[in-house]
Amino acid sequence: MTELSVASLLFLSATLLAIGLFGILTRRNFILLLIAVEIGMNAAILNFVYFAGFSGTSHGLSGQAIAVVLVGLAATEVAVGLAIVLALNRQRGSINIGDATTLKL
Amino acid sequence: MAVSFVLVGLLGDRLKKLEHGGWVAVGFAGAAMVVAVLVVAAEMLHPSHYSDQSFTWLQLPGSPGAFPNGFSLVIGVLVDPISALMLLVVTVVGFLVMLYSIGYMHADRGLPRYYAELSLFLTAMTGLVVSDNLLEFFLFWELVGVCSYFLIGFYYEKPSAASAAKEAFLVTRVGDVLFLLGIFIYFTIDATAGGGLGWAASGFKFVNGSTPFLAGAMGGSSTLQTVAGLMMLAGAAGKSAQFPLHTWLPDAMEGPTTVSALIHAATMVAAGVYLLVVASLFLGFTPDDRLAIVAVGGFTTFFAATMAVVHPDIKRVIAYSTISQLGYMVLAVGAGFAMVGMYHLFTHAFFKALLFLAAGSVIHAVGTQDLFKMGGLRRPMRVTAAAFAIGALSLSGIPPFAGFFSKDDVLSSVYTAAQSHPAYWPFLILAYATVFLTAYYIFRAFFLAFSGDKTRDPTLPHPHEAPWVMRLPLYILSGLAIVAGVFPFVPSFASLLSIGANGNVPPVFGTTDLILSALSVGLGAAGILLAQALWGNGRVYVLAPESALQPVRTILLNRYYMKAGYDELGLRLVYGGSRIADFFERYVIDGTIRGIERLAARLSGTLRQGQTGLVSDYASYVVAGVVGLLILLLFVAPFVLASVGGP
Amino acid sequence: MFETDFIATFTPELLVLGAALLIFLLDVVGVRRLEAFGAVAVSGISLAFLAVVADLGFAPLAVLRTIPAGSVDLPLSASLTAVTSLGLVFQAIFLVSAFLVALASLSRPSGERGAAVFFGLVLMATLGMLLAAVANDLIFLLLSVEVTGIATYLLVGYTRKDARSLEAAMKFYIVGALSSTLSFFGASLLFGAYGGTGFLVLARQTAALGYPALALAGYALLIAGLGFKLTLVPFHAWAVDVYDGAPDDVSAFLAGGSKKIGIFAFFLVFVGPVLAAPALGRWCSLSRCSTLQLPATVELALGIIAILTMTVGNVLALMQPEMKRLLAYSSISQAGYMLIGVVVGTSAALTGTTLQVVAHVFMKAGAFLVVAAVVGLGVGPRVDDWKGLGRRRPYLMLAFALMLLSLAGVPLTVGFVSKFVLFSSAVQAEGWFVWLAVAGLLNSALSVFYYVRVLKSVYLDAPAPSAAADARLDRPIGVGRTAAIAIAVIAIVALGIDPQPILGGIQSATTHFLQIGA
Amino acid sequence: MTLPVLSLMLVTLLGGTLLTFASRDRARYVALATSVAFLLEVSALLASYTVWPGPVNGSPGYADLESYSWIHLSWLSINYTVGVDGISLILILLTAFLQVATVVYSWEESKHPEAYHGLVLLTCLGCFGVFIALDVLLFFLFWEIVLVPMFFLIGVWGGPRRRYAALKFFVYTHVASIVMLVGLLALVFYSGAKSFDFASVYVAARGLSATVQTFLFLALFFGFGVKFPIVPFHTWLPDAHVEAPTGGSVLLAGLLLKLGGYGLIRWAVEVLPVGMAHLTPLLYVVAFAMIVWGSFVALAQRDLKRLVAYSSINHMGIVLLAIAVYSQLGLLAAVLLMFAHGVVSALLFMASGSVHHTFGTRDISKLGGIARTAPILATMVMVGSLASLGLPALISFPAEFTALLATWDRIGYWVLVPLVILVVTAAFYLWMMQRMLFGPARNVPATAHDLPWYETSAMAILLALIVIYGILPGFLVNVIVNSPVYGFPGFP
Repeated sequence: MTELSVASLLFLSATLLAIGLFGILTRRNFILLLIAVEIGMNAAILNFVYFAGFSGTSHGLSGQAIAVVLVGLAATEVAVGLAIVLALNRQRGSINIGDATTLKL
Repeated sequence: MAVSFVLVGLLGDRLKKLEHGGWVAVGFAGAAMVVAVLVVAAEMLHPSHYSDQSFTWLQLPGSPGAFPNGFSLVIGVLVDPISALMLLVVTVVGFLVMLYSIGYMHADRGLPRYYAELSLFLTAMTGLVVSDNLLEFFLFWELVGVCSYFLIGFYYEKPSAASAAKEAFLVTRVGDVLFLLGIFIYFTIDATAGGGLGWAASGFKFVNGSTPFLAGAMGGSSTLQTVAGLMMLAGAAGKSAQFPLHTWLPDAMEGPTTVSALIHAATMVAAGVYLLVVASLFLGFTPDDRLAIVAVGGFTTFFAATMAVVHPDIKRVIAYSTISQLGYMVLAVGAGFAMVGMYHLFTHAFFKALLFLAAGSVIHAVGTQDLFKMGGLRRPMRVTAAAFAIGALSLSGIPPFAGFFSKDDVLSSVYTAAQSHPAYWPFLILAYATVFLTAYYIFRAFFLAFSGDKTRDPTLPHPHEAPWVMRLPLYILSGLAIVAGVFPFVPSFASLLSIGANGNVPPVFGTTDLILSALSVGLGAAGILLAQALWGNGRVYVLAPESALQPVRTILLNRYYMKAGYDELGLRLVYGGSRIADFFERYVIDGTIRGIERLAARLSGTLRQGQTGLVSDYASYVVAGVVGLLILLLFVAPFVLASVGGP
Repeated sequence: MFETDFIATFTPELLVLGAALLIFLLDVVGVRRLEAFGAVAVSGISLAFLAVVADLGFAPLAVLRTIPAGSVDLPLSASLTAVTSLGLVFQAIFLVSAFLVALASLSRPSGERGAAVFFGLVLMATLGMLLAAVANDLIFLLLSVEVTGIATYLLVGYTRKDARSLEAAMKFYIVGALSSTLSFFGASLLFGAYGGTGFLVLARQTAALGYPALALAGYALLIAGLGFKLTLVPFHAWAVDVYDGAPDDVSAFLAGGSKKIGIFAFFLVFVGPVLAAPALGRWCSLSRCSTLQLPATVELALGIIAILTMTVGNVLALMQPEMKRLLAYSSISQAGYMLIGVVVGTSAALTGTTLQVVAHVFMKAGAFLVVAAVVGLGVGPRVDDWKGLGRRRPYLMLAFALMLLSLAGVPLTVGFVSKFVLFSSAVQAEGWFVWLAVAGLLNSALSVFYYVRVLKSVYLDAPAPSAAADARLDRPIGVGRTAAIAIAVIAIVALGIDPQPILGGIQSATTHFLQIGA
Repeated sequence: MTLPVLSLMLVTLLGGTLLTFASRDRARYVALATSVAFLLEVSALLASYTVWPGPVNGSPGYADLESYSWIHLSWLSINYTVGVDGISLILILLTAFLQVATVVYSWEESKHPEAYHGLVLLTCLGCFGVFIALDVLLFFLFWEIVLVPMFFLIGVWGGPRRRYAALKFFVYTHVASIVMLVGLLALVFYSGAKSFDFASVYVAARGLSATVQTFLFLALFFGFGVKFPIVPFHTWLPDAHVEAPTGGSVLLAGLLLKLGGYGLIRWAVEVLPVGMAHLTPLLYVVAFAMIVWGSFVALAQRDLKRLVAYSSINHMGIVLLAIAVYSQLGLLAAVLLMFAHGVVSALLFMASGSVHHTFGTRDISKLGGIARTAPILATMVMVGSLASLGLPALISFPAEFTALLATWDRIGYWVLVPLVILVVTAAFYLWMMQRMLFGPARNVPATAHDLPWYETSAMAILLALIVIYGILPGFLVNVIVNSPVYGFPGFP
């Protein structure tokens, strides 16, 4: 029962991560990209929560604690991302990452 | 020690090029001659091997492996009867030619160079003669070669002279290289002969006391020794212009006539024969070697004579004659009578130098070498004509001139040898045939040049007799060409020529089989008469165009196409090969390199296309990397590791 | 008691943090002078450096404050941080890179806006690096890396005006965020597999449990996440654009400094638990389990990445016409060399890699600082624009040439010594590691092409006529920058001639480091 | 209490080099002073061995040994170890002579003379270092140092295709040195040598298996071979020579090629005799290829410098052959020949340089009659060529003779290959002299003149060496033979 649950939950988080990655790869809109990053991050957070729950003995930091820290981190990251979006938008009037390809080769 | 002084003295005069330096050079050459005469006198009184090794050139300590006794190269001096004799030849002719040059070269530029090179030549030649070991011999051998190179190319602005010099160097180089191989082989023979202080350890010396170092190996018939002997022959063939390395000598006539007389008639070319003599005395030949030597000598004798028959150039006629006569000497050595070869060398040096100097006197007077332009020179140039005639008679082997005695000895020694070696017969016959040819061609030249009333080419300058510095050598050499033949009848001189202790049958001076002598004299006389008949009194014999002999004449004039063949070989094969190599070098090797370069550049360019500037692409690389890693770690690696079996 | 310990343990970190806070404070109170911020930053970094050196010097290198060597009996929940001597060495390295950048930045235009932000962010990034160097827990490590990451994202775009640097910041951010996602996901899988994230936990549990598939997947994701930082192929593509687009001094900091955090993270994650774990463990793929050596697999994967990284970096640099991008590619290839140490995993190899990191700080940061100086003189970004500078600015170009030669690994430079030690260690380890050395050496031969191309342009080619007349080329480049470049050059040559003083220290540090997990 | 003689000499060179770089107008004087000082030091060094160390059996022995710890880790022990034996002494002597000659020859160099002379000195410094280094790393370090100045000498002062040539030179030799380094490192680590010192590597390498020795030797052979340069990795050489300035060519042919030979003897042949034994056929093939190829391609060249460059390949082929036969005699010959070739090729390259700037071209087919227009120059070319084709009484002869004798001693009639090629060698030199020196004068520019004094003096130095050591090779042989390394029991 537990085995199955871990596997299925892992499958869920892996799917989340895949969605996040898919978003990062395909979206050109910076805001959507940020959301995709968040989704990916959440997959990791979710994992920590599961594993903390299923693991009998936990050494060191507990999964829940890590999850909380990561939520904070994700927020910070997004904040930074937004700052960059704003600057980009002010500078170019576009938040499409496809427009920012002057640096290449 | 006395002879060391000669060496030093001659080296010294290279430095002093006062004015033209000619007289200085003459002086030193004279001094050398005096010393040589003294040496000969000493040897005549006490024939002995005097050896002095004063200077070690390079030395290796012995080691357990290949050279248990070590290895050294030494510069030393060996005076013995043959070297004394040779020394006499070299210095006497050298001195006379130097003297002659004062007059002959009078108007030329670059005289200091001339005398310096000539002096260097004499130095090297005397050095060669008194070498006490094979390596030293080789060293001086090469040096005389390079002097010859310089002197042939003396008129270096003439392309033909520069080309002839190159040719001479190259062709003799072939022989030299093989000679060097021969030295190596003797080195091995020594190592295998073994025992005691080795030949190599004592510096390749010829003699140990008075027995040859390689005495133990002499008289053997191993393949190695045969090959070594053949290599000596090859070296000699290069230097002495024997078939098939003879082509350079006629072309060497591009040099001043004095040079031709000294180097390309009397001394340097004789060094090849001298090498064979020395080798036969100190290193030993196998029977197979002997046959090869006889074959080369005998064939060359005839072969060169045929070419002399038709040639229009006075110097080249004499040059072919030189080759032919050197063939006689080689023949004698091969027949096992090394000292007979020496004897012929001795007389030949005088009469051939005489012929050349006389020819030089003619050329000096009329400014051309073309026999067909000359004619009627007897009256204005009596001394020269007489000198030429003496030389020619001597060459033709007419008694009592010097050439008669020595040539007769050669023929009889070959005859003697042929008794026990039937394979020698054909070459004896060739040798006799050559006696006839020799007499014919040299008198053809004589009559063309001197007989008749006037020169055939009226544009030539009015001929005049040579100045005294040129005449004096002619007188002396004429005298020698007459009397040198009888020297061996002086007992003490004969003792010089009879060093036969080393496995050589003593020569048979003068004790001629009268029938053989008569045959040879008869053939010579017949040749002279034929020449007189065809060319005497200013006549010019013209071969009918439709004559069956015409193609023969063409072949002879073109020297059997051998030189052309060699040139073709050099040009097509060697140079062509080198062009191909060069092409390969530039396009294949370097092309490959450039190809790799271009490939790298293209790879770089292609890879850079991946740097699109679009961040999504970068992210996709990351994701692809992750997927790849997952596959590698989770799926591929287990199987790989399982198949490898783990560490 | 706790406080003194805490302060004693984290003196360098606190000093840097303090300096950063002071700068922000000064900014708030209205100080606008770049020199002031710079001075605070430089002195803060210097003090921190002194503290690190004092730590290294006073405490014999074998002594660890939090975890004694070889103590596997310690409670596994011990601590988030552990000060190892190798960590201190890396702290010193990070501080030196920050110091060089800060020192050089003193010569930036005095009235430049955002100076406080710049220095403050440099200090914050440095703080993250310092913390990473004392991490004893995977999550702590990743968080520290994240601190540096966030600071550097902002640093790249701090001018907020320049389109190129904003673009660079955007790319940096996106790939960075993706990577941190992957890292954390990987960490979560390890957590799931082993029930903890402390390095000692990982090591202990690995010994006990072997390598479940979950852990393997976790390691794969971590390679990607940390490989981003270290610019390993194929996680490298951002680096070129970012180094190119970022303000020049920031490029120097990224290439010379923040990137090095990656290598130490690799040490902690892959040399500690993975490579130092007992040789035989249970190996499980998704389908089956066997008892094969896992480290070999990870080693192999890392080895492939190392070779790929150096080769791709060098090949891409071959034809690169722009100076900064060329240096960026070269930086990628250097990361490949560094990874050799992780793969080989012996004390010798770690020593080599660490020295390579030291060398790279001076070479690459130095080179970017020279680029910043030259660009500041009005020279264009392309290699061709540098034609003939060798005669015009002989000393500056001599410094640059030394840096490039050092990058190429020419003797008497530290770049040679570091590669020599690194490749020696691979040869010494024998086995297939020798091929790493061969690949590395061939790559350094390849790299010579493009370094020499630059030297040729600088020294052999005639300058463009317009450049010849350009009086701007003769302007001074500023005291701070000169000093920073001079320090780099002196270090390159001095360590190239006699590396023994620091090599000895590094060796004992790495030896000790390897004993921790054992 | 002995003086650290070799280090002092190194310091002399280093100081001189730095001073030369620093002095603007007086650079050539500084360079000359340094070179002369170095030559005097070398002479003093040679003179100081009134009693030669003499053969020492068993382990390598060196004179003036100095050793200081350099990098010392638990697994890595590297020292600054220098010392000399006969082989290095000869090559050091060569270095000193060539240095003086090059500086004198380049007396009027007008393009950045301080840098030019400084780089010349630096090259010589590197070569000197290579010859005295007895530690793997130290050796490699000096080896690499040589590359840098030579790259600049070719690249800055060279001919029209100088950049290409400089790059090609650098890349080839650098790749080779990297393979060599791998080989050396593997040698140290696989043999388990206690330190990077030659002595310990030498002893430890005895324990290596034949297979390992063979592989190591192969790597080292390639590494040293490219400098040699072995066919087919030789194409950098003609390009580098042709494009290099005269001084560069002189050092390149005179010294740099010798590094390959020296390295091979010191670090491969001595250390890995078993590996060498397995690869002897390969060495022979390569040596013959070099001899034949160099000579044949030289025959096809029209550019004088290219011709001399290819003849260098031919001569270095004979050096390789002499090394390959692996005997005391062969070793002696190889070292002698390296010295001889160093001097002779230097003379020829100087002469080529003079031909070029006197007549404006080096194309042999366009030149003619130099013997008339510039007799001194013609003499130099002539003596150089004759020496190069192995005329007795000139320096190459004793060396070539011993080399060929050693070859005969080992491989018998194969010696015919180099012997026959001697004729081809003679052919291209004679052809060159015939076309260029003799015949009517052609294409003589109005400005043509005979050599200026400094070029004459530089060449005269070499000429003197060629003649003196040609007549008295005993001195050189004595230096080589009475050195410790010569007594190696490993050498049959």
